[in-house]
Amino acid sequence: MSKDNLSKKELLKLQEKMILIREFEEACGENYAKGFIRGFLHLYIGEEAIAVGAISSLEKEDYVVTHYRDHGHALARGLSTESVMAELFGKSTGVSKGKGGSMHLFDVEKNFMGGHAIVGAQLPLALGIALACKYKKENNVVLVFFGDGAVSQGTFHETLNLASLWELPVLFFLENNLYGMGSHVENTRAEGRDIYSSADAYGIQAEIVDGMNVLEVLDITKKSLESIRNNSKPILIEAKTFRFSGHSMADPAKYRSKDELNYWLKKDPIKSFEKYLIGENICTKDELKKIKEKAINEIEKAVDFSIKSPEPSLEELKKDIYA
Amino acid sequence: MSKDNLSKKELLKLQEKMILIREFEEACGENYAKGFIRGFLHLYIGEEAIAVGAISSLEKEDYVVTHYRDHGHALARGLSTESVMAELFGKSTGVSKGKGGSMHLFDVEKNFMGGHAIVGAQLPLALGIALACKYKKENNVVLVFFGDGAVSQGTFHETLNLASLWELPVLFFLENNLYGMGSHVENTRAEGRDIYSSADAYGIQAEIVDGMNVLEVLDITKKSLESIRNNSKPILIEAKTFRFSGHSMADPAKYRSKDELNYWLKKDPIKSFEKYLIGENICTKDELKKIKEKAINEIEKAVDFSIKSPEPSLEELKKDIYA
Amino acid sequence: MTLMTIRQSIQKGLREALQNDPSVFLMGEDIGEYGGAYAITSGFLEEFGPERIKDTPISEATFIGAGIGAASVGLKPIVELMSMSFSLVAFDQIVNMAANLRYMSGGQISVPLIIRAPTGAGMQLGATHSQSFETWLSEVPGLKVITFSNPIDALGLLRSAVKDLNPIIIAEPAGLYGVQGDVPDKYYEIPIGSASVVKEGKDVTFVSYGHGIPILLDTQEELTKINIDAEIIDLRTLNPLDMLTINNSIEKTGRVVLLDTSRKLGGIMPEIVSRIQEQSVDFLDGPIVRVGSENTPWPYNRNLEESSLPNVNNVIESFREGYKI
Amino acid sequence: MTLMTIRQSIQKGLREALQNDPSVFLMGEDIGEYGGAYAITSGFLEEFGPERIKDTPISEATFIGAGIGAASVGLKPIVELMSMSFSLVAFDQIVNMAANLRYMSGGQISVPLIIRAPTGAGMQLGATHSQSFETWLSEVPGLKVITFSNPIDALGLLRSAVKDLNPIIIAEPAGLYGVQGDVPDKYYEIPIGSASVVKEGKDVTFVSYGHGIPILLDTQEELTKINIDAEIIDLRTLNPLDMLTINNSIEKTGRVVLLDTSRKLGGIMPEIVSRIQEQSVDFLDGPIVRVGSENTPWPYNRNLEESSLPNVNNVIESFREGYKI
Ligand SMILES: Cc1ncc(C[n+]2csc(CCOP(=O)(O)OP(=O)(O)O)c2C)c(N)n1
Ligand SMILES: Cc1ncc(C[n+]2csc(CCOP(=O)(O)OP(=O)(O)O)c2C)c(N)n1
Ligand SMILES: [Mg+2]
Ligand SMILES: [Mg+2]
Repeated sequence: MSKDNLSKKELLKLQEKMILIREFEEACGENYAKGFIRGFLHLYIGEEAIAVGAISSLEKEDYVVTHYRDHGHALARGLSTESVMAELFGKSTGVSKGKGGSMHLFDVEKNFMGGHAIVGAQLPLALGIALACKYKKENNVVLVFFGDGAVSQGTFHETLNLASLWELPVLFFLENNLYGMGSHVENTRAEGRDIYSSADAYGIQAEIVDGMNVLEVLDITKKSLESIRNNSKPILIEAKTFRFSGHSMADPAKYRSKDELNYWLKKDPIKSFEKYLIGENICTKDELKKIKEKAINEIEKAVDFSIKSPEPSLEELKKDIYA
Repeated sequence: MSKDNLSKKELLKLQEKMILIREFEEACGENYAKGFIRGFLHLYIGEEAIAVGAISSLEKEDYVVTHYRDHGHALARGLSTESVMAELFGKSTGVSKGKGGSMHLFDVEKNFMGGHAIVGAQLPLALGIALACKYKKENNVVLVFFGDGAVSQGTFHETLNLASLWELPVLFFLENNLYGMGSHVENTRAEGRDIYSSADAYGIQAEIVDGMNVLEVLDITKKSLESIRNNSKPILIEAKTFRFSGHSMADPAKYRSKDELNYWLKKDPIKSFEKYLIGENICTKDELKKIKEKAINEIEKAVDFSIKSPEPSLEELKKDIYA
Repeated sequence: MTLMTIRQSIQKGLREALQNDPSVFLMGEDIGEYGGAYAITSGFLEEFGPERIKDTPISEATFIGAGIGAASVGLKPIVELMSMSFSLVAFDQIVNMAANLRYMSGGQISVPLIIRAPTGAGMQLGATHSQSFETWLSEVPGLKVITFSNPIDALGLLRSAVKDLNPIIIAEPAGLYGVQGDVPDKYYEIPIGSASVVKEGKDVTFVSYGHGIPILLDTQEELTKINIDAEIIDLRTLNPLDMLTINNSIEKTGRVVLLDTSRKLGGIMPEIVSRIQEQSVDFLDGPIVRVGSENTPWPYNRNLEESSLPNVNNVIESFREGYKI
Repeated sequence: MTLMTIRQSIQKGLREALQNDPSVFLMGEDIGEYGGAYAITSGFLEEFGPERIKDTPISEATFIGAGIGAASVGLKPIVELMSMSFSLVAFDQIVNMAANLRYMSGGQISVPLIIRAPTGAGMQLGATHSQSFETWLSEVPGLKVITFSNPIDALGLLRSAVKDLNPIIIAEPAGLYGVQGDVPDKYYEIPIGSASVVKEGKDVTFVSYGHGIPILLDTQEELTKINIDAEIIDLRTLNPLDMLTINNSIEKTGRVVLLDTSRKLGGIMPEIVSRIQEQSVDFLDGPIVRVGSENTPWPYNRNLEESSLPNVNNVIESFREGYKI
């Protein structure tokens, strides 16, 4: 995709979102170290181009479903940094009232249907939402994210089969960051690191994309969404990417070589898009600096908001179990 | 495969086994109607060429694992008609002491490892046995049968991936009889009725074979076993077949047209092999008649044995729970 | 009143739901042309079409998960599991997803999903096919679990389930589909969470559900011969438990026997024992008697299975032994 | 004696098993290079090689099923589940296969499989990651379920499990891996099925397991201040239950409090209530007191989670209320 298709504003918006996510995640790391955020925390640093590129292409009525590494998707979908950060702080102002935590973010108003922490469990859920879209004759698409690790679960197979068999509007978005925890995809998958061709077995069209390039992600997602809306047939996109930090805060990521990390750090989606924006004279360094400052500012406010927000009242423990 | 590879004795043995299974199943149906056999009963009539062709190629040390439609596999593996029939009668002389019933046949001495009634559940078990073979550096193969319906289970996907990833000696034998209960495979599988190409997604070599032709089944199984023994890489064989009766005794099979049934009845594996044997002057009608009589005789004895066998003592209820 | 079987009353309830509410659809293995393994949905495909009577492959985890997803955005899926024994392959979806979504989302999501499944032993199906996992599911906060032993309750509970916004498990006693009863023609509902006094009595409280109720009815009749007047309570809902009805009865009778055909150890009855023990034990003149099937996998053999399943004699003996009568 | 943590004692037991028995191998997600999510198998890959320390993809149903298969032909697989919460995706293999194979085959097959999994709440992991399904598994005939609260028991039970020919679930309290204790250098075993009296006392019997034991130890100390001398029983095995130890203690103390940190309603304690009620209730001077966590999904928020988890005060209050002390 060339910049011609997008206005300067649109292009900068992409960078702005990626930076916002990056800064958000950095702040999460810090606040985890400080003990404000607890439980399991999985950062999205390095993968920002995927959430931003893919989700920016959606309509408001489309649905997003994802796994536990979900902050990036949530922010890209427009959940406020305050409500997400407050959730990680476990505060009553959190998007799930502090009950869900990092792995279980939801915002139904934004059709953001979680944040699911059992590997592969979100796939059937996404299928069912797509089934509902078709049943209700809405022309919405369900965009569901999952990792290379999730491909090992039976639900991957069952869901792809059903999505294809029933011709449901699902966009399967595989974030192949090469590792599921400490396991390299070549040690978990018989056919190695390129996964998209698995979709053949279900008659599902599949694409592969550079997950470090936001414009490419955007482009392929747009095309795929259009196709899905027209034919109501699922599509699978595999994005190659890398998480720059460990699986969770507990993981020093010793199983990866420095060389490998450096190789991917060079592809940093934010830095490379910055290079592109400046190289193509779309904006100045100064403009980008301002974007970053704005992001830092916003995140600071979100952290502040989260610190000041009240804890949920103890009665909340027994609420929200039954409708 | 031509008859040249096999002696007359060997050829007749195949027919003998197929007839034995057929007669056994007919007798099961009768004794179900009489109330001697109860619970769920799934007959193998029409599919005899698969069990006989595939299992005849095994060594004694190889393992067989199968699903609930298991009488054919059990008999082909050499379990006695008496002990299997007695099991269906729930008698103490049954191969599982009357505790397992039709769907749960086991004979550990014959490396016949069940008889599993949860669709797809036998696949991981077979994988584990193969893992043990490799671990112990035995050169044995695990032959596991499953239906087209089982392909819809997540365990199919997980097991094929692991078998290939770990290079385990498994021969996956798919009995594609086109239906899982009343569901045609084209209504359960996105990619339609030819399933074997699914194995591509796992880098598993796959073959397709006419499941109504015992020599072809035998041939492809032999070649596959040889390959697996040499390379310790799994192979998948899909056999096209048809069950001539309903899914279970409760099923009148109204979902199938008469035309479809007739089409397959013409391919009756026993009749067509009979035609072949006589056409090629391998044996006479009379010889075959004797084989059939012998089978009928044996089955009658098995039924008689089962009727006369004692019920398990009531203490058996609480035995065999823990080792 | 119309005389009908439990099977027919379930059919009536499902048909009503499909007719009245376009967001209701049915999904499950062979529920369409085949009409369902227990013929519950026989004829439904012709009547409502394939969009609303949705056949599925043998992918329980995923079609139940899909039911959860569809429910989470406002549909009302009624999913049939061919057997409660097969729920295990979908347990993660039921327990971790259906039950938890509302809580984890801080109340944003409702999952108005119904999962129906035949349950129970007694048909010589062996260890893998005779299990009653509804008692486990009844321990899961976020789920409701209902069951029944007659067509009136079956229809009334199903109607309530269809209106409920929570994930509901309907454990249908497979051996009772043919049980008949007079069902009111006028619309009624049976509220979820209410046990029923199937028969009033003053000497002992019998508590059971599903397959246990016919046994208790026979037991009660037998006991009249020795002038014991038993009260019979059908739980009808396993979660939430209606302890009030049980406690009131115990207060009256001073004796209690709990019968579970699916299990003696574990299951739902120990929880009821515990609550009686906490709430109404002082009214009892003796122990809280449990009667149930043996703690073994289910055998195929008929005699063995029968000897495991509790019967009238077991109930009477345990009662008389417990209360020295 | 050597001072070590529970983590170290499990490592010792696993290492021993691997060294002594070539049929033992370990299998699980990231147990190799990564060393396991809770660092139990750290260094094992280097020591024993990839054949015996087998990393798996995230395919729990299948690698547990593979463990069952390998066990059924004479190997001794020790499978690590990253969390008991993930057991649900493999529940069919554990409950329908591992537990039933022996019975269904008329005793022909043994499944000497061990499944180890960290369990329990208290680490703010939220509803999907804090569950304790070992109590369900403890209801399954054919399975044995063990757990522990100190390194001595952890090692002794693991040794017994390694020798046992049955499928065994080891529920490892995730919050206790760091608990230290002096472990005998001389070889010993702790038999499966035996509870232990962690501390003798004469006034009340406290029963719990896993995460509950440290709470009871603190409670007991606190109670000495009001001259109450509590006896503490650590169940150690959830199936088969050692009722003898519990009954003997009740006979002595006349009072009993059951503590389950994983759940108040349901779980293992109602079964124990029922058996006490059947076996030793006459010795009690008051009710069988249950203390447990609230009947809700597990929340992420720390305060909420803490307010759900039972603590010393809850135990003392419930005890004093129940026994009017
Ligand atoms: C069923 C299940 N098994 C194991 C886990 C533990 N676990 C959480 S994330 C993860 C790795 C997933 O990797 P991948 O799908 O590639 O996503 P990534 O973390 O790389 O984004 C594992 C094993 C889990 N949450 N659920
Ligand atoms: C998990 C599970 N779901 C459903 C069933 C019920 N069931 C038993 S056999 C069967 C059909 C299986 O079809 P297929 O695998 O094609 O084997 P076939 O009967 O044709 O030999 C079904 C749905 C089951 N036993 N297990
Ligand atoms: Mg990954
Ligand atoms: Mg089939």
